[in-house]
Amino acid sequence: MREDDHSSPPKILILATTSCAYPGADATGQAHLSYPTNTFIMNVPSPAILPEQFYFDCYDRGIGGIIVMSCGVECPFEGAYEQLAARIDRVSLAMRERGIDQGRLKLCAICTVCTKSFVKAVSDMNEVLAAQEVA
Amino acid sequence: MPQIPATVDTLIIGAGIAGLQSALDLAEQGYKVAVVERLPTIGGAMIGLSKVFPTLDCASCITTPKMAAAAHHPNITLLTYAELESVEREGEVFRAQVVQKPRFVDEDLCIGCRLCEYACDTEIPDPYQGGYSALRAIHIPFGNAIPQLALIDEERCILCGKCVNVCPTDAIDFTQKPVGLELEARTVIVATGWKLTPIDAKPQYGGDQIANVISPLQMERLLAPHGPYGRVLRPADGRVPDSIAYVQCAGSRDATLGVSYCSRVCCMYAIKQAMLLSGAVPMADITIYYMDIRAFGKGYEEFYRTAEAMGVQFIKGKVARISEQDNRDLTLRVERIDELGQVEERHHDLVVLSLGMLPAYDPSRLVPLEIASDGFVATPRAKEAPCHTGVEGIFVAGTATGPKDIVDTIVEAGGAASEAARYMRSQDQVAVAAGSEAQ
Amino acid sequence: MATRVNTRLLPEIKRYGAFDVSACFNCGNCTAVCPLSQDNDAFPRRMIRYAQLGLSDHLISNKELWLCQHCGECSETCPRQAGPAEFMAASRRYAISQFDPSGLARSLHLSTGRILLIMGVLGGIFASVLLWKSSGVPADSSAQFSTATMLDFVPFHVLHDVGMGLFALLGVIALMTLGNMLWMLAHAPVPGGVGQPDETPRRFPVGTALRAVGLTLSEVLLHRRQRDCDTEHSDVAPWPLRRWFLHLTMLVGFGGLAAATTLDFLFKDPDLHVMPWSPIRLLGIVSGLMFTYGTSAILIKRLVAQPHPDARATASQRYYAHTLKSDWLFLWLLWAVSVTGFILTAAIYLPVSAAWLYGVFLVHVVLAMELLILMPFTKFAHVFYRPVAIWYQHFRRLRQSAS
Amino acid sequence: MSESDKLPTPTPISTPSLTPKKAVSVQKPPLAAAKNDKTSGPGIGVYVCHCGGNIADVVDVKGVVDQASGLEGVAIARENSFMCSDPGQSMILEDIRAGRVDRVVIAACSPSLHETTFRSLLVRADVNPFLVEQANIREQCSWVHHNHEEATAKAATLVRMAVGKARHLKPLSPVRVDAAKRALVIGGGVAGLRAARDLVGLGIDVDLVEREADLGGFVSGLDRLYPDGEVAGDFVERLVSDIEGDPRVTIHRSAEVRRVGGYIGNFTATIASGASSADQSADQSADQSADQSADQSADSTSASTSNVEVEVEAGVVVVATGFRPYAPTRREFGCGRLPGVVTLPDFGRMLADLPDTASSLEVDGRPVRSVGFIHCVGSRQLEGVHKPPKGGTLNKHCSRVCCTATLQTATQLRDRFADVAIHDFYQDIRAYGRGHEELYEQASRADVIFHRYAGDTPPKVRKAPEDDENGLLVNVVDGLTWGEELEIGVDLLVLSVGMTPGDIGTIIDNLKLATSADGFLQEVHPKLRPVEMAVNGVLLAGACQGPKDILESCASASAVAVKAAVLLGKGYVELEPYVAEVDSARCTGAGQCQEACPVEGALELVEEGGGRRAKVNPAICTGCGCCVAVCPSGAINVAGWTLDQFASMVEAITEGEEVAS
Repeated sequence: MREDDHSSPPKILILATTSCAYPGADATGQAHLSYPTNTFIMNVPSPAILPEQFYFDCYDRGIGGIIVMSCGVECPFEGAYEQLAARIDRVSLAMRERGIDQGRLKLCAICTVCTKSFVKAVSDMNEVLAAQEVA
Repeated sequence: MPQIPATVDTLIIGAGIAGLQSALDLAEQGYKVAVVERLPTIGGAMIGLSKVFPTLDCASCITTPKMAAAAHHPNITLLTYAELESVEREGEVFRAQVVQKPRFVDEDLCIGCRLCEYACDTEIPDPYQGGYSALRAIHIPFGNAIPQLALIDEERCILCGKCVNVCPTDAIDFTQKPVGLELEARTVIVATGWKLTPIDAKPQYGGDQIANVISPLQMERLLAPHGPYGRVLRPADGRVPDSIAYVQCAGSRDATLGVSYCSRVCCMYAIKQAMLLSGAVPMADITIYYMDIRAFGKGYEEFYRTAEAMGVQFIKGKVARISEQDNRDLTLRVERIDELGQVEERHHDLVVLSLGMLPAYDPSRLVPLEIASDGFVATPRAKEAPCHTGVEGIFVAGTATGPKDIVDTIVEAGGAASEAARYMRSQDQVAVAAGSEAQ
Repeated sequence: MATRVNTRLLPEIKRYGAFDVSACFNCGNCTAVCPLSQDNDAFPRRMIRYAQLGLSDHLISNKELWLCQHCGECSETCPRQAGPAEFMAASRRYAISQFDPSGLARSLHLSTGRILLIMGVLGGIFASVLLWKSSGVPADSSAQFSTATMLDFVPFHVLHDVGMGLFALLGVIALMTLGNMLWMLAHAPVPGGVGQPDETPRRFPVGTALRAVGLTLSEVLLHRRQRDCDTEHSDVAPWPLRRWFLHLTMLVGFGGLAAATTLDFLFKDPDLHVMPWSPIRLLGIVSGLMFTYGTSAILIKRLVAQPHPDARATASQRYYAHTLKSDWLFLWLLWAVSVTGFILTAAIYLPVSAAWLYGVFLVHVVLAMELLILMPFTKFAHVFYRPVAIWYQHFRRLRQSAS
Repeated sequence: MSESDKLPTPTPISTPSLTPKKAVSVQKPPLAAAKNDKTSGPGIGVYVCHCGGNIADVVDVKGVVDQASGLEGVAIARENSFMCSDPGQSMILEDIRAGRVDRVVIAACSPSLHETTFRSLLVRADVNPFLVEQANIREQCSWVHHNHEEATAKAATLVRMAVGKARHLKPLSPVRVDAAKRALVIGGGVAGLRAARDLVGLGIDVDLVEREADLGGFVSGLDRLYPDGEVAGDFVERLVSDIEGDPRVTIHRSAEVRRVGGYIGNFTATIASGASSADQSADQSADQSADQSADQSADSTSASTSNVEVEVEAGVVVVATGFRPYAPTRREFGCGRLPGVVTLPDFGRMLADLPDTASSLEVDGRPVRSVGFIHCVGSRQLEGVHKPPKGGTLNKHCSRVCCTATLQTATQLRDRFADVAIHDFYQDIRAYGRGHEELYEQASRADVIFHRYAGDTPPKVRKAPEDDENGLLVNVVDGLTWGEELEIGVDLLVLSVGMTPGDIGTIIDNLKLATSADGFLQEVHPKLRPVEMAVNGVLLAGACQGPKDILESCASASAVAVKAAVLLGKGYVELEPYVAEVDSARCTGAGQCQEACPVEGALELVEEGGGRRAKVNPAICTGCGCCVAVCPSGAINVAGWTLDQFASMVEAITEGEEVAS
């Protein structure tokens, strides 16, 4: 771990789609790549299921950052990705209004073999969170 | 004794991954299946592997669910530790004689608690661990064996009776005798599998003479999470190897061994083990001496390239001779075909002979079918019916027809089940037609 | 400049006995298993590759062709059973044919009919010359058979003149073929240029050459390489029957006989009857016995072995399966010369007198002449080529280690 | 229905319905439903797996078990070295049977591996199979983290999340869909033919669709087949005669699948058949040439000649669309630019067309004295050496069949022309199968001369000077000849072209199929489910999955048939129950859900109980949850993925935070 202080780093919630990002995270494990332990992956068939309020609840409860790892345009659920993308945009705008750093929410596409992108998404979010802590 | 039905739809010989897959595919359609396995556990060769190429999934993780599914399927009867004596055709059906070998442990009473094993003082080499560690004379073959029943090694048990004293269910019975069973089946699937080329087949390689020249299955165990040493060490002196060599075609493509065919899996398992080794022993150099790299399956070529990129060294040239030095390192003599064709003596401290696949045994002794000149079951219409033995009602799955990797084995096992089911349906059709005519 | 490939050589080499070499899939086992193949002096695969690609000059110019002692280890372990050892033997026959511009060697190797014809014609000529000059079988058939009576039968000066003539001819032919070989050796291509001697030296390194001669002589006389071969051999016979020992008896015997004959020629009064223990005669007798033993044993080994080309046959079985007629010719000639010589020597010192002994004498002389004159054209030619190749290897290595 | 349905079959078969869309039912949870409906059962059992050392080497399993046993709702927490193994499973089974637990959390590997294992375990225990939740502490914990303490803490949190979710688990029952005992087989090549024959043999009727007028696919254009040298035409004829005239197989020739949709048990496809085979084949070839430049699809409007459209229904779709042989560019070995450079299939046809009496081969009027074969053309391509086609990717894969096919062709050439010089340029000879190595040896013994080139230095080909004895010169840096550059004169150069994915864009798009990195269709798992696609009811036969030879295509086609028989044998199919559910009591009929629903017909507003209420068709609903997110009254949830569950998982993650703050 990079963090050297005794307090644990902010937690990252990863919403990983069942057909792409969750297997992508599995593939990252199978490749025995390494990333920090402050990451909690939640399997979601499609993140389009989660209402806007869900994200705010998460921040309220102390989640540091949320990475929505979807299938992108490869989404097996017809039309769901477009709705998700629109929702994330709205949440992001609302975050600015509420004074929450927009960097704490990230939408990206992770495929079943995107092991490097997975690790990068995690480390990017950690950088955002670390910068915020310092600030 | 489990309840054995006298009549089944299909008798499957061999409970390796092929036999199990065929059994599941038939049982799921409602056919009654009996699987006869000579070893005390199902799972075949695959359960002994560490990880499998090209996905690097753990082999147990793929085998155990199929084993469990077969073991619990209402339409499947498993006869483990049972020797098939003969299969004879009788009109439309086959009659099989099977001998249940004595475990000296009552199968109905044993709960697999292993107390007997802990009490037993007599150690025997563990074949499942490549002979590198020990089992007790009474034991359950290994952790995820199915069924979880203890058995006594008749040869080596000293009859001290300690197990009898600790067994909570009084399951131990030294008086057990072999029991003959008779089974009637409409179809037979031969899934008798393979065995490794004997390690001493080529005297120039010193297999069986030199401790640090090992078989690939021994390496599988060294690499497995539950291996004999828990890590990769040289058997001769327990040193961590710095330089490991794979000698390809050590048991195949060699007329002097009587095996001129390609064993099909050795290139890939060597590459896979090389990859796993570069994780397990990161400082070690790994060299693969090959004639042709046969990475032909889906994703295999890509896997090979990855290994190359990871630093595994590939040297073209058939190793001709291996000799042991005083410090138990090994000298390999090879022509550097990929360089100037010069002769080189190269030093390594552990050598894996990439041995090939031979038929496990000759099933034609028991079952009325043909064996081809390569020793495997003949498939006269191999192109369109690779699972057909040419004998009505007898089908064949997996490596009984020649070397094969797990993917191809599982697909062909489905094919054999398909052939068997189709055959039984057409029999039914004839029977119905005859019935309606009679009316 | 790329090397142009042609595929016509391989069938030609096969005619010289390399029946299975096409099966070679270039795995390199033969080269690596060979106890004599070392570093860049690597064979047989390199030669096989030259043959596959049709590079005749590359093939015959390689000293490695002659470094092989045909122990059979490569053939025994060849995964495709391509017979690399037999290929090497065939290539040596081919090389002998190529070094000989007359075409005689090729005929001898490839055609039984021609062998008989050539033997017959040569034998006829020699016999006619001898008989023409002969004063006939001594009238008194009860006279003790001796050197003197033999030389009455064919006068010494005839033998001397014909012999010297043949030696001169042999010398010319040998120099020519050997010259061919040496020229090719010196220009042999070396894979990747490794170990290639740096440009022709301004001054020939005489010292190095002589040291190489010394090494070669000791090696040849001790049969070191053949003994290396035998230790690897899977069918090991008791030492008096091992291939290297028999070959050594033949070599020493032949050399002794040649020396004794030459010394006789030079220093002995032809009419003088010498006792068996006189030094030169003793040398001759001992050498003759060795030679007879060697040739007979080898011949018998070959005759009793069941030729078998397949895998898991013993090395010698495979070896003998591919013996050509020309090899048999050479062996039988050697044997016949040694046995007739043995009979004649015995007759000189035993109280015998028989007319047929003069016939034996005639046969002996004719066959010996044929053996001599055919030397550069048969397997016998390895007597020059092999030591030259070994010398060249030593010479190169000495120069390399010096530089 | 055909008479086969009257036959005694091993399982009871209900009469298949051909009006599938209405025959959907969601069953009452069949197993232990009453007991598990209430949240206060005996409690949750947590089972933590060592996975040998895979988990236990990094994670303190005992520690995780200890923490788990203190969690709310947890009755028991245990460990085992292999939870998936029989002893592991038996442990869970006993706890359930003894009434100690009624829902289960497994902390082990990824659910992708063993979810089904544990579900069926619950079925054996007479518990609803959906009352299990997995915590992925291997792929997403022990394999990616190395610090023992942190990994253990994370594993404990993952278990806490799973327990949080498990507290809200409800028994679910599969959506049961009546299934048509029919299969749509797309592709009439070897795999399709063989699949059709096996399917009817197992009691499943078949619609077989073939683009060309003749059946047999790629193989029908070949000369002889390895390893036995059988004439390809005879082989294809045998396969065709197996199904031709069989009333249970409807063959659609010169036909294309325009649209295919639906779901397992109830696929529908629109098949367009051409007016006449001659027209159609012209159209086909035009299509094919167009393929190479632009994106094509079978339902392009250009195909106006196809005038007959039929709708068929099928319980499963078997994709047997095969492959497309690699088309070398003009830059590659002078193909199409130099005379005498042909592909292996072309050369096969040349040999097939040659009269038996022909004493020599000729190219452009000159006799062929020397033939070269180059392996791996369009296969095993390397970054930086080969150029991908426009918009395409490199073919990095090995095409598996070309080595043996080349060797077979070379020996056949030798049989017919004893004097032709034959050269073979290869990287690795991959004669892996039964009888293949023998062909390799046969070719060697027939004096085929092999030259080994490295992947990054392929042979170079140029026209020979006029006075040369051969028409073409090949230069190769030969790995068998210590890297020397050799020049080889040939008159005919045969390129052993590889296999590339076929043009099945329509089918991929319609059925939303996954492809692997090599562009071929991707099975669910190469060993666990090798002939199934992730889309339920879509099966894979033959080379559309990746290069395969005839034997392997036939084996996979047979395996497909048996899988179809397993799926459709009962006459109905059970689908995963993850579909939207409406709580009618809370639904206000606001209608946002219908606006959000992306799937036509999956969610409708109906009059019910005096007001508008949302109603879901569970057979069509994909469970995407778009409706859930927009429902103002929280009346819709996707079964098995409820918002409550997500919320309590987040709670579980942040539990420590709250304690800390």
